[in-house]
Amino acid sequence: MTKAEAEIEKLGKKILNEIREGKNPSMEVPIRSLGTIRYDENKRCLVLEKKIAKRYFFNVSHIRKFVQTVAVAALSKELIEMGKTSHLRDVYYRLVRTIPGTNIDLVDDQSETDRCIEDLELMTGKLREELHINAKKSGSVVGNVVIKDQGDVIDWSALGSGGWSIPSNVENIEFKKVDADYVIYMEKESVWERLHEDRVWKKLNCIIMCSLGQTTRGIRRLLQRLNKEHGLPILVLVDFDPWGYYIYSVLKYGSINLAHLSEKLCVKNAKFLGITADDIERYNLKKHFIRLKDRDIKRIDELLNYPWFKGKKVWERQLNMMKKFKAKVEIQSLSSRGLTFISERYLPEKIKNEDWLD
Amino acid sequence: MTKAEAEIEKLGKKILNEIREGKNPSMEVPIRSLGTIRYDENKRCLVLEKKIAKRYFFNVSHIRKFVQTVAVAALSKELIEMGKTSHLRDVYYRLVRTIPGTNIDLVDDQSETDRCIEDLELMTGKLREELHINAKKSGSVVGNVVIKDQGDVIDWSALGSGGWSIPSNVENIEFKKVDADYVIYMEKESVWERLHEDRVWKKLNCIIMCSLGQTTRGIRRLLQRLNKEHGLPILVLVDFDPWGYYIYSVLKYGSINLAHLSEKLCVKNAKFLGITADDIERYNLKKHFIRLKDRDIKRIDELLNYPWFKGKKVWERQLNMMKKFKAKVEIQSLSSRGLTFISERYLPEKIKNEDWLD
Amino acid sequence: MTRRVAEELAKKQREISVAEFFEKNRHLLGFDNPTKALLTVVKEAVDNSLDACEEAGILPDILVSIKDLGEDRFRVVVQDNGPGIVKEQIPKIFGKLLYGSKFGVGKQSRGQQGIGISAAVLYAQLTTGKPAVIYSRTSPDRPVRLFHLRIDTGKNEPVIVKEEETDRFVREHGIRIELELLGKYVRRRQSVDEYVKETAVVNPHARLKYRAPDGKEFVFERTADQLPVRPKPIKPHPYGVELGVLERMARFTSARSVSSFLTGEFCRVGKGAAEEICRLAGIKPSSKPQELDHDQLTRLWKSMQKVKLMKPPLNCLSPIGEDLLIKGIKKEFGPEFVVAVSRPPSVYRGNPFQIECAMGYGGDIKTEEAVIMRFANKVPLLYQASACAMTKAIQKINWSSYGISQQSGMPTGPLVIAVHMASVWIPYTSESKEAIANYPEIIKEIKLAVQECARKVGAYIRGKKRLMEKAMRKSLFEKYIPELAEFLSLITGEDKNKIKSGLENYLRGVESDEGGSGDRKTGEENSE
Amino acid sequence: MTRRVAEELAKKQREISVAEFFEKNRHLLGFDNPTKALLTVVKEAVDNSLDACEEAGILPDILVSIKDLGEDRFRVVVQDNGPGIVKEQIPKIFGKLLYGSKFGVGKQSRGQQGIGISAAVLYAQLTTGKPAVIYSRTSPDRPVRLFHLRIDTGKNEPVIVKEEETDRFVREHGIRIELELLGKYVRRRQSVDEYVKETAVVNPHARLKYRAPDGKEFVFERTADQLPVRPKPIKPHPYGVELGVLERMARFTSARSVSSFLTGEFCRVGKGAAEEICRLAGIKPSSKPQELDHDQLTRLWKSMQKVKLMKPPLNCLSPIGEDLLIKGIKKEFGPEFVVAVSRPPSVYRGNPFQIECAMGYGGDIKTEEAVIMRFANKVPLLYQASACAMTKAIQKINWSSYGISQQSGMPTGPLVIAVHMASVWIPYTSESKEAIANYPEIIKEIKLAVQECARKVGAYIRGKKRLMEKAMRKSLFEKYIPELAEFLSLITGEDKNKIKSGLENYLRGVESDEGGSGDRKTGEENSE
Repeated sequence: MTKAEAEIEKLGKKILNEIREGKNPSMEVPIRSLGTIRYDENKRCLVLEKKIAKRYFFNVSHIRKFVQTVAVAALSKELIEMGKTSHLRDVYYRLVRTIPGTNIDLVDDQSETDRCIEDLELMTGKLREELHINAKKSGSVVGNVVIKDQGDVIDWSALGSGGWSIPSNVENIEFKKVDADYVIYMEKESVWERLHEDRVWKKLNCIIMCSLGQTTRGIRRLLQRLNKEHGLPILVLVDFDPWGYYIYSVLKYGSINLAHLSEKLCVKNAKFLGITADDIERYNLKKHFIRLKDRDIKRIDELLNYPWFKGKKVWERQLNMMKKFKAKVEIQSLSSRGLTFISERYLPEKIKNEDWLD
Repeated sequence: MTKAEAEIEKLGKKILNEIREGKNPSMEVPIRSLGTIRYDENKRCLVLEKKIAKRYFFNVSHIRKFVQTVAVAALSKELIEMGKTSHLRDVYYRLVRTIPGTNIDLVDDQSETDRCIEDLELMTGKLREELHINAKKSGSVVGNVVIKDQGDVIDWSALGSGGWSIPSNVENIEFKKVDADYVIYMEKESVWERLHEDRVWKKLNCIIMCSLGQTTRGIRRLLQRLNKEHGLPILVLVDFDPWGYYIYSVLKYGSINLAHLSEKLCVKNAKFLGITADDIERYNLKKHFIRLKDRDIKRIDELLNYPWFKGKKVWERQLNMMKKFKAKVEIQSLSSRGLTFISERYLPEKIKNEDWLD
Repeated sequence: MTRRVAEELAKKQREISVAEFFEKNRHLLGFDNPTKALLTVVKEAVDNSLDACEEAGILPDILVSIKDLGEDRFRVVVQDNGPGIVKEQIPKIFGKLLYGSKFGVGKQSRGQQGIGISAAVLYAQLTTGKPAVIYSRTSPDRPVRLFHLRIDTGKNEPVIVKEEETDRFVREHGIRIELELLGKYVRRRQSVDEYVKETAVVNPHARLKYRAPDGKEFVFERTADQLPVRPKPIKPHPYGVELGVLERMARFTSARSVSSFLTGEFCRVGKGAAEEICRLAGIKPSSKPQELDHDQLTRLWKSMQKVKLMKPPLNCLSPIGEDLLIKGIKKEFGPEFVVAVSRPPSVYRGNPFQIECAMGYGGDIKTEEAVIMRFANKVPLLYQASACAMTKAIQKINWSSYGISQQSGMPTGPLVIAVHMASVWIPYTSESKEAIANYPEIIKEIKLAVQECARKVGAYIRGKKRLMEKAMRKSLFEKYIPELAEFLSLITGEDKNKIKSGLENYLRGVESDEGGSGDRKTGEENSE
Repeated sequence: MTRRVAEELAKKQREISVAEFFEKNRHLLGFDNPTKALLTVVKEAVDNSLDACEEAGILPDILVSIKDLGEDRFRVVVQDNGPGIVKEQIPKIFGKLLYGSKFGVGKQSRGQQGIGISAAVLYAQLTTGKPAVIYSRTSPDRPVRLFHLRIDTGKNEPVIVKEEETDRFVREHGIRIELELLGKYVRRRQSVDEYVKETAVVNPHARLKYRAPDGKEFVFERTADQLPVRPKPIKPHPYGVELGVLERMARFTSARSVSSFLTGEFCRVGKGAAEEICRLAGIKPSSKPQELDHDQLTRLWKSMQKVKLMKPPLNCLSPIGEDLLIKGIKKEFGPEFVVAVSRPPSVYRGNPFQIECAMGYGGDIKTEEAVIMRFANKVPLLYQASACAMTKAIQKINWSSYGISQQSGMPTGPLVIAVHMASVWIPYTSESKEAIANYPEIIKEIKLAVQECARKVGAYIRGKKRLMEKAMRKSLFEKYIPELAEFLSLITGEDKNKIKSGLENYLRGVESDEGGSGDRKTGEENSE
């Protein structure tokens, strides 16, 4: 029996005992909220303070979550026993159904099961991956790297125009050869195809990796492993807008939802490569301003309050410029200077000059 | 000069001549609407009838689209000259900006440039790929296949848990070895990971391919090539809901937007593998019903009116059952019969019995 | 030149009879259109009958019959068991406008100014040319007097077309009036049907029999066997009198001194108060009131407003009473919950008045919007709801605080609201007596009465909601129990049914012990 | 027992004077509250003055002065240059309700029933006890008569407190009335200020001088030097007469035959028509009208409704006229566009009436909601807008079809709408003359008048909008030209600036030649 399985059984037996004793069945769930999450200056990432909320079965406003959590625990136990993994979405679908004889759906929305899985991670002290539950699969990678995965040896430099498709779980990958100076990680697959078409990874001896939008857990773990195990700096290439800066922020310092896993997911020496306000000045990108919406402006103010940005001149400058411009600039705007400008001028220059933010 | 480039220049010169002659500059755009698109019983796919609308520059309701179309043409010409490709999204970003000295944004939404690119395809008679514009990259594939792409030889059966990441443009892939009996194409990457974890492609000697939701153009072309060039049947595995059936419908018969490209994109002998109403009965999936929303029901009625479904008993039965159930069933619901039920029972049984819809 | 014009104009000047005036201005009296005219005629006759019966201490038994004669003509018959009218008075009461017994006598009654029934006669005559037919009998041992009456509108005087004794009228005493008029019969709200029904609600001591033009017959039996307390007439209260009225009273009084004038012709003025008023006004109490000049009267009037006096006596009012209101609502609407409030009497411009409210909720009431019934001195008000102080007061209330939602100001839901104003003098917005004028004192009292009822209905609704919630909670737990049992069994291997019965036991325990923790929010989990 | 009750009740019966009635029911005459009372007093006096001047063929020159005496007392003075009133008539005209020259004479005038000014006197007396002061001079060579008048409300008769000759009243002829009353002065809408201003708008032939209580003085000079056409009195039209009225007329006529009765006492009935009516009714034209029985009269009345007759003559109406309406709106509001429509006269219930509408748009008008001014026989109506046929008609119109948006039924934007109804008999909803009753015929005519104006205003707004759109279109083209030039240059290699100037040339050509194709939708591209 794995440790995770044992933890789940412990949880189940505690509840069972309460029922036998005629008590209202309960579970203790660590609270994740702005109040219990703080930035740890030493660790340089978000951490979760232990604070417990009791969740009861016989309580109208708890019952739904209570049953959902037990359901997720049962599912996880099954997965572990079978030696299989499953997806967040699978878990949702496994639980999505109408309780027989009622018009109550056990789960309405994936966000509910996602939340229960996080609760279970916290209650059992085990990683989601140890509970055999994976998140989304997304993203591609190329570079002078050879890995071994499930018995296959895969050369990331010989995968044609497509690259290696990053799985949702990268815990079991073995790096055979890592011949690269750093990783450029970007939020857009179209930029990745641009760089790949231009053979940037070859010219600059680096790895290029992309996701679709937000960074998946698999990618975060892959980046962290490349960084921790092979000392590769991670350079982040996103839009000059609050959402791009937020991607960088989560990658480096963690997020509220996963604050309890910061240590395992954060890439503590990720660098922000671009787009910066200075890029906009230097490369004359102002004509490609796209006006920000009110909610974007609000988002900037939230970022300005993040403890790792607050009081840091270099970041406040970026974000305040964004507010001043009231506009965003997308990575692709560099294409207006020429289609391969990003590959041939922008990246080489910036990297050579170590012109990034930290 | 490529043919596509010449076509674009021809378009530009026509407009230029009209300006020189003091005429209102115009272009002739084939109309794509329900009125001009019809199902061709012989070709077994949607085709576009030629009907022209004139688009004028000096016309308040045309001017915006007129300029956008010329802008897209200019960009395409640049790409062709440089020998580079670009993405739909890149094109959008290249054009997104505020006209200097005004508060008019040349483009507000990617749908505008996407539409202009289609217009340009129609006016020049050239494929988008020939205009050097690619769509989204998405999807993964594994199987007993070896390809050559950009000089790399890639073995789809030796790519670990990730698989090959499918690029947006697959025109230049060369198939070296195709040792598979058919392709199972699915809409969900989590199902793909399930099948891959269970080594289904090996056991059933097939290719498994997935996208994220709607099928990209790259995937459609890849499926068509595997089908046409190597005679592989394409088996489609989607949810029992109108959206899943729509994915199959587009793959096989084309869509309104791309009706002019049906010949190049449609997989004419794709089969519908599941989920079917009969699966639901047979595998007792009713308890996993998720109620349909009103817009889903409306969508079913639209599907029932598609000429290739209308009057076809086998399809009407499926869709009417869906209406009767007022519920959908997701592929993942099979997991409730056991995590590997899909790999070990469902797929082998169905394929052995050739239990699919056509 | 102008002189000649002035003389010519002078020749044209003439006195206008009040009958002539109202003939031209019939809408002022509620004869705006045929539908309303039919209702008004019935209403004036029934109001008079109820007043007369109560005045005579007789439990009213009234027949209303409307016959459709075709071509928009109707014959309206109203017959009561009242004291009847002596033959000398019949022509003037029915054939002269502004002739009556109730004007300014300081007593609550349905009719007020001696216009209503003669206006009905005038309208009938105007539209069909037919005279009014009146039967009257004052005692079983007296003959029945029959009159055919017309009104000479130029003079505002009755014309007796026919007068005779008859035996056709069979009741022991009472009045029967027959009028033929142009009208229109409808069944919806603001109809005669509605008027009769609402009248029955607030006059549970009356028996009403109603034959509608379509032949249907409705009988509203008595639910109360006692007559309402007879209202007493009162003298004017000094706070409500106006300077002009005071001057007139002083000029025509028979009192010899200001002091006796004040104590004799006003209520709530004792000797002490009278002297206090005189002192404040700098007038000798012994001066003759008839000789006071304008300045002295002005001072006297101001002092009258300043002196502290008791409120006017309130036995001039005859409210319906909470019990009878509840009975009335119950009988006609069958609600599941009903409540009524009689406010203590209050005063506006020296006129005592009293507000009552009854509210019925749920049961047979199935409306989506609340039904509002307005009554003034036990008479239903069917028109001009939006102009009425009662509607205004209801709209000003924040109904959501009673758990009742509001749409364009009006409360919604299965709700019947009856508001009654009893007063010596109802301040209608027009002589057609359709809406009560918006005096702040009146609106305030209405609000208080309605709010008190609403509070109780609200409490009832909340209680009902609580019960429903409790039941729902239990059923919710029951629905989730098999689920939890199944999942927990998967984790622990324990038998599913054992877990189930353990949970069911707990639920039963909680149910019988409401103090248990299970039924409430026990934890402090953050809600997202 | 009942007999005794009946006798007791009989003793209490009495006649009520109309003055007493209105004293209690003052709200019926527009004295609901102090603010409205002040306005009503001014209005009644000014209306009478205007009527008298026009009757005498004099261009009115009227002074209105209101002095604040403190403690809510006001002295109102209204002085005119009319023909004056002969001394014998003064007491009755000002001291008796329902006494006047205009009642039922079939002629358009502001006053109608001889109630207004005596009600004002009654109200003043009631609230301050002060008598009315009247000066009258009928000619420069006659002395000025001064009266101090009270009303004996119990009898509805004037009481002369003082009567003398004086020289204090300086004008050559006219009336001056002074009343002291409790009131309240406000500056907002529904104020005396507003009344005087609106009166000036529809009486451009009158000069009005107004001294407000705060000391400000406004003079509204004449913009027209001609008196409106004098309305002629008319006899009743057969279509408008009611059966009851016909019966009375037949009984009291001096005509010897039905035929001469019909031709002599009705308008638009010639000999032929009279005989046709008799034939239809089966009555000999030579029968004596006084001897017709009820059935015959009913037949006669029905026949009168059936025979085809000309509409009543319309010279009984005195509309303001489109020109003067336009002048009035221009002068008081300074709009950029103004239009007026006088509808042809129409008839409701046999009464001729005529609707006029004027509409001003933009310019100095800066309102967000349209300002609606309502007039009846040239008198502004300031209260009860929502009950009025004019408001109802305006709300029924679909304003969006004229390019004007609507909020809760009312048109919005910088708009002034004046609606005037001229009629021999204005059907007010109440005697306080605040709103016009909702007769379908009247609403229809109002709608037609307002719609005709709205159409023109709409056309103006559209024209203006078209100009703006044209300018916007041009500017739009100009903004896109450099863009197209740049992209086209990229494709073709042609010089950017050459393309630009080519496009600019085209735009200039289109501009000077509106017939060109560039400015319109030229293609048939599907809009998505």
